[in-house]
Amino acid sequence: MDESRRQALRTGGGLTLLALLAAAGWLRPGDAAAEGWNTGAFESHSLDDTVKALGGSAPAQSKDIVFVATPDIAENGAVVPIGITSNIPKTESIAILIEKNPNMLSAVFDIPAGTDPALSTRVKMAQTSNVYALVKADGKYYVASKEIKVTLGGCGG
Amino acid sequence: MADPMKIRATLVGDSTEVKVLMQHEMETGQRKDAQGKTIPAWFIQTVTATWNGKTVLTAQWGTSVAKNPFLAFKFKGGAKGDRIQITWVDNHGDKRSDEATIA
Amino acid sequence: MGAALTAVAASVAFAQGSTADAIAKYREALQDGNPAELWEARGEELWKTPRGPKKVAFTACDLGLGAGVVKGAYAQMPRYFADADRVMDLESRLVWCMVEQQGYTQEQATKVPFGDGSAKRSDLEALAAYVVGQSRGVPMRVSLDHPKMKTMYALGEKMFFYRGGTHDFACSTCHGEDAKRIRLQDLPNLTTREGAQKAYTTWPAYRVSQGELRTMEWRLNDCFRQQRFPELKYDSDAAVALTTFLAYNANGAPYAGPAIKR
Amino acid sequence: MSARLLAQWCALALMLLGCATAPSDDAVRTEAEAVMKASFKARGQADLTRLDQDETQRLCSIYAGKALPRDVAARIEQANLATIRYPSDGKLAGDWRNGEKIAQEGRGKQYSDDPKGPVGGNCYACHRLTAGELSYGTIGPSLYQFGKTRGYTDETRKYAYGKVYNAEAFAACSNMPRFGHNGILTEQQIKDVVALLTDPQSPVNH
Repeated sequence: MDESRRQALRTGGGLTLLALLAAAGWLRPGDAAAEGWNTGAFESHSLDDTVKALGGSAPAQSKDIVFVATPDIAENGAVVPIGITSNIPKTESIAILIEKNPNMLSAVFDIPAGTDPALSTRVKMAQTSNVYALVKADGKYYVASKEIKVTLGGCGG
Repeated sequence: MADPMKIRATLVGDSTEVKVLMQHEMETGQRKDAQGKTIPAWFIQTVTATWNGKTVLTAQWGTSVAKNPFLAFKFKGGAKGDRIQITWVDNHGDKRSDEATIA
Repeated sequence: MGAALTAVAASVAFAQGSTADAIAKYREALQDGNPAELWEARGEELWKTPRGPKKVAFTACDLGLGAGVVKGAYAQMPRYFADADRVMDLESRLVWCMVEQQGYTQEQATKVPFGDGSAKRSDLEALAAYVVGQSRGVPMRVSLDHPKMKTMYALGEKMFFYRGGTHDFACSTCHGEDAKRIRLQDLPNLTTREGAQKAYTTWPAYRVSQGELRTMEWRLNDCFRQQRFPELKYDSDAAVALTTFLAYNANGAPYAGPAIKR
Repeated sequence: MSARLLAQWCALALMLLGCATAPSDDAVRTEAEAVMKASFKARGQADLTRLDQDETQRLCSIYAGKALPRDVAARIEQANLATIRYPSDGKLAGDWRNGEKIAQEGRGKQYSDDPKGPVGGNCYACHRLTAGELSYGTIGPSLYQFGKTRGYTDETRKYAYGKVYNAEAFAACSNMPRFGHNGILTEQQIKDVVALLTDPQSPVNH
């Protein structure tokens, strides 16, 4: 993240909300968010609120966002592999949101020029849910989704 | 203090593929211990990757990134022997940086 | 009626097939980055560092191929060790080296056999991860030439079929037939060479459900918990006997751990 | 471990052939039991008596992996059939909704479980039951549409109750736990599982 953008985050919604949360006793002392961490976005409970907290507005559905090596069923919700590739020109960031998790936003990746708009990581899913891949490209937001089923595994005890 | 990361950086054509494993609890803050007390959230919040000092990826993570996180990405450029550095910062303010060279 | 039944059967088969395919894809996607590597790295550090009251490193520890020789050692364990006059699996041997060479008490050496998936970490798990990783690709070659190995194998086989507890379970209840599964997890038939090879060569493993590297002793311990048996003691003869039974049945297959599993 | 055993074998074997003779199957079994007793420790609700076998467990261990002789099978089935206690109120089926919960619940009787409960049947670990639950095992047969195919009759319910209560009465050395006989499930819980299998409204029969 370049300095100007980090500056924008710091002076934008992020820190204000962080201060509010701290004041309201939601955050314990010592839990100050790392620099450049968008508290507001990570506390959101809907796709629209998350996009808003990230500084955008209603995302458009896109077929140019592809889930790669992302299974339809997870044998265990503690580790769910997610791979996202954006074929939208000028992709600036890719975020992963999980609809039925207590907080929807799982991760946001900022993609500088020269870095492929493609990455993979692993998330936790509390239950079967839609997973959203939210892409910011040329200042606009786009979204694609996929349902991943979480199964109960093992001997049950 | 967390263990060192495992960083693999491999030249594939004209790009460098980076794969990282980090040792971290990624505690959600939703779980309770045996006594019924909530286990406080403890998780990596930001990740920065640089190639010879130039930022090639930054990330913000929430509590739902899986424990002992894995991350893979690719960027254009890179030569054998170039330095890749990964840094994470968690919500306790702990920070860890590790390096690898492109193979 | 007949057609309807056939249709039901077909859709059931389809549902099973597609679930199995999807699970296979999940497992495949996990292979790319295995956090077991973090344990291997920590274990290597522990192996090379002088430890205990006597400040001795594991480089003095003989896993059967000579002091400090790690490469390929796990593929020939369990084995009989003359210095201890006992058949030992890897974890028993690590404990023996900690006690006899590094000067720990038995109690200190076995205080944390398994991590709790959180702050309580087990050095033994990390050491095991490192040692087994050094046998990756090496064919399993456990020898029963020593009479005590023969005895251990025979005892392990009996224990494998031993029913007990509130649920009448034996190891063989779940691991005695081909192509069965519990919930969605495939159950290897450990009485066949193929099944034993597939299972044994992929333990220890990083368990994503626990965020921990788990060893063979842990695997046995937790199977018995779910069998509703009392707790299997760490470094016990029953653990070594069962491991001997399984390891010998896996002979010939290249060792492939530490793996990553649900 | 078996320094003692080895010494015994050798003492015996030396008199005859030297120490290479294999001990008898019974001797190995006896030693295996002794080694197990020394290798386990009581924890939580699971004490060492869990290692003590009843006659059914003993016979099924001996014949595991081998063909079970017909007379032994008959003996096991007869003895277990005599243990089944059908509900005194004559009602064999309870609430299928509770039955589904019991079928999903995997806890109970493990040393790691709270002795105060919950205790389940964990039926899905081994059986397919409903179309909705994809995560089911295949150690036992599919029970999907159990009532629908067998008929919603008292006979079906009685068989289901008996089978859950003590499976060894119907198939010697079955892999299925004896839920009633060994006090895993209560009478009411077994009734609820019977309802899950045999109630026309149950998702098992959809």
